[in-house]
Amino acid sequence: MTATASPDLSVILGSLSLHNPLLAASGCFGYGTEYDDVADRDNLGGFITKSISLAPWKGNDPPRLTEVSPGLLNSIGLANMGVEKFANEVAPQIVTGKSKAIVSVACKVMEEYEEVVALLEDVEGIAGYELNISCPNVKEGGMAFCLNPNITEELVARVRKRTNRWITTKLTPNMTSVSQGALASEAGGADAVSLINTLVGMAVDWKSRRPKLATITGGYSGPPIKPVALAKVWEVWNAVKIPIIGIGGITNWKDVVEFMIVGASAVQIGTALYADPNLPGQIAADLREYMRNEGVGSLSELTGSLKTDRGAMVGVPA
Amino acid sequence: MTATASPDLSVILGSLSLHNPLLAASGCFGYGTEYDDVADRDNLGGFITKSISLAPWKGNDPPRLTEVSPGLLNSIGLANMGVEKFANEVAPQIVTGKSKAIVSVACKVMEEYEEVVALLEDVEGIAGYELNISCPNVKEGGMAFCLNPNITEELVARVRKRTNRWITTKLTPNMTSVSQGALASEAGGADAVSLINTLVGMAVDWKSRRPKLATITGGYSGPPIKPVALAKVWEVWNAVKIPIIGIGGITNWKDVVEFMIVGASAVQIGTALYADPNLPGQIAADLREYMRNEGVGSLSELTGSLKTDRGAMVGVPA
Amino acid sequence: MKYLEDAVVVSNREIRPGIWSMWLRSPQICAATLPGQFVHVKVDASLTPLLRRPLSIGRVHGDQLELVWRVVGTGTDMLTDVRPGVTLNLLGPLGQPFTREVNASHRVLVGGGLGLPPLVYLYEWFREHDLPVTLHLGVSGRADIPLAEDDPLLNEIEITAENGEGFRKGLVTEPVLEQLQALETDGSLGSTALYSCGPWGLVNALQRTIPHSQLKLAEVSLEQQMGCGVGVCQGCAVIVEGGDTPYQLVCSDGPVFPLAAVHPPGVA
Amino acid sequence: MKYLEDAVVVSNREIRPGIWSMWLRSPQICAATLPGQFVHVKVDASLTPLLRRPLSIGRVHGDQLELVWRVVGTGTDMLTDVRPGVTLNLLGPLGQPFTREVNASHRVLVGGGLGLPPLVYLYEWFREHDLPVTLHLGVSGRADIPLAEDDPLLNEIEITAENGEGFRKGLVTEPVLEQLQALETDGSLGSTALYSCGPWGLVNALQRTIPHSQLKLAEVSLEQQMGCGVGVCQGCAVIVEGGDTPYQLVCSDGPVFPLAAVHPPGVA
Ligand SMILES: Cc1cc2nc3c(=O)[nH]c(=O)nc-3n(C[C@H](O)[C@H](O)[C@H](O)COP(=O)(O)OP(=O)(O)OC[C@H]3O[C@@H](n4cnc5c(N)ncnc54)[C@H](O)[C@@H]3O)c2cc1C
Ligand SMILES: Cc1cc2nc3c(=O)[nH]c(=O)nc-3n(C[C@H](O)[C@H](O)[C@H](O)COP(=O)(O)OP(=O)(O)OC[C@H]3O[C@@H](n4cnc5c(N)ncnc54)[C@H](O)[C@@H]3O)c2cc1C
Ligand SMILES: Cc1cc2nc3c(=O)[nH]c(=O)nc-3n(C[C@H](O)[C@H](O)[C@H](O)COP(=O)(O)O)c2cc1C
Ligand SMILES: Cc1cc2nc3c(=O)[nH]c(=O)nc-3n(C[C@H](O)[C@H](O)[C@H](O)COP(=O)(O)O)c2cc1C
Ligand code: FES
Ligand code: FES
Repeated sequence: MTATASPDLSVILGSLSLHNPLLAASGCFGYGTEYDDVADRDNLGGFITKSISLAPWKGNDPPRLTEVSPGLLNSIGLANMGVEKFANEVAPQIVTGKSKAIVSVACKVMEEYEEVVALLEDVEGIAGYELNISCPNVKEGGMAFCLNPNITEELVARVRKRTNRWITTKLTPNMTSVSQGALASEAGGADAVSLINTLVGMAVDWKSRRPKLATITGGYSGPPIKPVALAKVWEVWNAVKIPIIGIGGITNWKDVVEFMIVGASAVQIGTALYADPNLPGQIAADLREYMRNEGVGSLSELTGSLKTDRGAMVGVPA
Repeated sequence: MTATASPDLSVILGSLSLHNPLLAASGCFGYGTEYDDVADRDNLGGFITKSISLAPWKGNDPPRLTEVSPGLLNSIGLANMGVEKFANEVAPQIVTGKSKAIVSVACKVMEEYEEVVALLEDVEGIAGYELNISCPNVKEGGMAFCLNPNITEELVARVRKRTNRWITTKLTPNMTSVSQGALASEAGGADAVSLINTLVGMAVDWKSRRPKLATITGGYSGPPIKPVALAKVWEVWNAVKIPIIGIGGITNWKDVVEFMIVGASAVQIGTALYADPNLPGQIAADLREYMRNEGVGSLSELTGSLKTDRGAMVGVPA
Repeated sequence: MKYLEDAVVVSNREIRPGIWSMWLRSPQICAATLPGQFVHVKVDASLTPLLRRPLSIGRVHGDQLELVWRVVGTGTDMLTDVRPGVTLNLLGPLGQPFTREVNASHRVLVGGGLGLPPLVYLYEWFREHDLPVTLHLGVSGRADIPLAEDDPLLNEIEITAENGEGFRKGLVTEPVLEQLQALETDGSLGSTALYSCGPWGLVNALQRTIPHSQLKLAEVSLEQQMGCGVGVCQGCAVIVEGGDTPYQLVCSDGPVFPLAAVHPPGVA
Repeated sequence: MKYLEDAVVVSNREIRPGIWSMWLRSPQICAATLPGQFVHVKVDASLTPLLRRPLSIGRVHGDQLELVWRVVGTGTDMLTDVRPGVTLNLLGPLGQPFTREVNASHRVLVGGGLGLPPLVYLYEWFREHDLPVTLHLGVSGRADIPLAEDDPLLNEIEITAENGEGFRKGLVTEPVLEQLQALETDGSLGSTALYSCGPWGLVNALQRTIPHSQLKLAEVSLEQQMGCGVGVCQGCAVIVEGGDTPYQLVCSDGPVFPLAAVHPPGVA
């Protein structure tokens, strides 16, 4: 399954370089080791851990998942082991290998973000942090941080003071202007922005008249959200200068190329990993073939390469 | 194809009563007569015309449509014949029959909404107006009216002064809080709110690196947006007292029942009509069978009947 | 009058690699249609594909009509799995037909690749009415001809292939221009009607090279992504000069337009 | 050790109306698995269904394993179309197996409907190890028995059917309680292990009626909607007493849990 090493798939996101543009999305790759038996972590340029909070979080009541073909609704509620256990027991195992370990951090108040990052600074080898300020499934904190650009900027700035490591902010599509969130992140000193987190969605059982998730609404992910995600990445590409990590419904190499064309420098793969934990290896191989076939010298030339000149836009031939 | 008349499917939305809860969505049923050859308009409780502006609008450059399986992206840009031609040539033909004709109005400035409505007041038989303040595909006006609740309220209030007819406002999901838009509509004097209009989305051709729509982004509709629409209807149900018309991805009777359970008093069917203009007749028949099978006496008892008591929420049996 | 008709599939076969021909029994649509119109096909009862797919009505024989298509994506691929005996739901006949110029001295039909089917219908219509007609087809090679190897039409029409392969070698515009020149020489150009359908390259070449203004009529049939197929969604706009707006709808104003008036999308 | 294995389908047949049995050759998973574990099945290469579907590992014979399922939705329906010879991608073995109590004096297995397959595997495991075991199955009628009519097990296990239909008539809890009473009488209740899998109704009835505290062990295998199947997504939580949080994960902490500790979802 391991792809041949040429052409080179590496990309650079400011101070972070990745051997390929494929990252596992937070919440879809656990703490980093769970898939080790069945998938080579090194097929990933990097991975974002499940979001880590200060204290352990138990998450929301079940049921927490429901399929809405061909997408997924979840209401996990950031269930996680907390930073202490993560830093001591898990982190040392995930900072080995070619694949960069990026820790997602999610908290209820600003100070906790600083504290969690401060604690993680002691773990060698962590490549950076993704500040999850966009989870729709928790009552306190979560998405609220992202909806207010002033808070976003302050939070990023405060974390920036605690670390020299690479920081990206994970943004929500559930707001009027995601580019405000991106601009605020940039102003606060983020090295990159990650988008999109899940869309707020809902499913109901017509017969029992009950919601399919205990929290009633949840986060919508998977292939159906790709068109929304592409539009958000394009919007943010036109607003900020820092690199963008595209997320939402990616299932194959074409999706990756599309996200890069509209402005992403790298991408994250989420829900699709549950179906195939080996997908990144497959996509990396396919991307190499694409580069050979299309004569693409470096993936970075794709980023933001959308052709928008109307003159030559021919839809369908007659 | 015409369903038997019992059980009764009628619903009441304030001053508007419909013989069934199925409306054709604006932009998906033309001006009302185009499908007459192949589908009985009376199978609909009512229909919303293509949005009408003061002057005729030419719409956006082609290509204007692209399928993103199993959804649709459009960038029509409210191409329409303008109110004068509509009022003189079309309106008289559509105000006959059981199916209520509701005229969608979309303009670039507030005064034009008032003017269009004033002109339509002269056409007898129009059952009401849907104020489209949520189109993502026009540069001026469109969605901008909806994004600012103060403007929404003022606009509705101004139109309210011009007519005693039933008014609904069509809201966008592309904002942080759709319930603000709904509350503003209610405060302005709307009789109902319609949601959702399309989500902003985008599609790209990986090979040519061109957007698939000339306007780059467009409006996303069809089955993939249903989970988002259900969540928005539920949110608004918890915010306002006026009736809600649920829209987004409806393709069968179960979808209709689900929208009603989360708070809708009626629904609109959009994109699915292109595949099957006879769908409303089929759904009406299926709803009757559902009512018989489940012992539902009146569809209105479905509205907002979601059971949210955790105690009895059993996900899957072991 | 348009119909929503459950047409029974009579036959479905691959006539060239990736090119299929299907005959369907569709009495209402067959009775109502004219050359240049199309049907909007519900490929499958499921949500994939979500939209119908527009296909030109090819030959019409009695209560049966022919659809000929190239497999280019999901919808056209799924159609290859359809077996005789099942029904496909057709919406049609849709669109404005070609102007059937009965008073012309000659009719020149120019098809490129999969642009052929509606012209075959038009060709047979003129033949049935004993009106002089020439049908030119341009392809890159034999594998692109949307007619089966055993189709009698294959020897009746003028085929030009870029690769030769036993046909006249070159571009289809060449024999067309030759014919128009001959018609000019014998003074009948002004009473000649030209009908075309094919890729933009061909349409554009015809626009540039033929003596439009001297012809009695020059029409082209266009394609565009479609939603409704009946003028409801405004989705199938193309840029055509001479209307109230820069745009016209392929499904209801077209698909047939004056050749000189059409613009490729995005080149307004 | 978990594997992602392309297992070759050996057979696939409908053993009762809507209930199917499939045997697959899956050497790695067969070598690694124990009773109570499950596989996460990639039903189709397409995006429908998006997620894998969890199915208990039923019997394991050599390098072949059996899956038995009831058609309840898209995924289980698509599995009925799979023909011998093709491969299905399995992720497994997953989850914590039943505690295989070798030191008990007796083992009472209680399955309800489609809860049977993992217990059949456990039953055969105990039989192979010559350990005394009784397998009770509760169904509403013959049509619900997840064993084929020609399956030798059918005459070996204790079946209770609500409709009778030639079996003991009633609820499966009745013979189970009788057996436990008999075991109590002969003084071996404290060395008896109970294993169960079935609908919440059955689980709850067992929780209410059996003398938990006097048994050596009482376990239940649970179901829950699953994403990853390996503890990554936190999606398959159920409410189980005795952990750090009110929740445990069916895929990795379970599916086997102490019978007394589990709560139906939503009834915390
Ligand atoms: C009036 C008319 C007549 C046509 N007649 C024929 C014919 O006789 N034979 C034939 O082979 N093809 C014909 N086409 C083109 C045919 O409709 C497309 O090839 C087909 O819709 C592609 O569908 P797909 O699902 O296979 O491709 P996909 O790529 O999966 O289609 C994606 C989307 O693009 C649209 N689309 C893609 N290509 C075209 C196109 N060229 N024109 C319009 N929509 C397109 C589809 O409808 C769909 O919405 C005609 C088109 C029109 C408008
Ligand atoms: C550990 C485990 C072992 C199982 N073993 C068996 C078995 O041996 N035989 C058998 O018939 N069934 C078994 N099930 C249940 C089986 O997984 C579901 O019936 C199946 O996933 C339904 O899929 P569907 O696409 O047909 O239904 P759909 O209704 O289309 O499924 C929709 C969604 O709900 C989920 N889902 C629905 N019902 C269940 C359920 N009961 N448990 C978990 N997820 C569910 C599906 O995974 C999917 O995400 C098991 C479940 C678990 C968790
Ligand atoms: C079950 C589940 C759990 C998730 N948990 C997190 C999380 O802890 N932190 C986070 O930032 N995003 C989380 N996400 C969001 C994903 O990282 C990603 O943004 C989203 O799923 C869209 O990508 P996809 O369509 O590829 O899945 C989660 C998504 C899913 C489906
Ligand atoms: C091609 C197209 C054109 C539309 N035009 C309008 C319009 O003119 N006015 C309006 O309010 N909504 C318009 N809509 C939005 C629909 O009315 C509806 O809100 C949306 O499509 C979601 O419903 P659906 O998923 O059932 O299609 C249009 C939608 C489509 C697909
Ligand atoms: S396809 Fe809808 S207007 Fe032409
Ligand atoms: S299914 Fe993902 S944690 Fe259990």
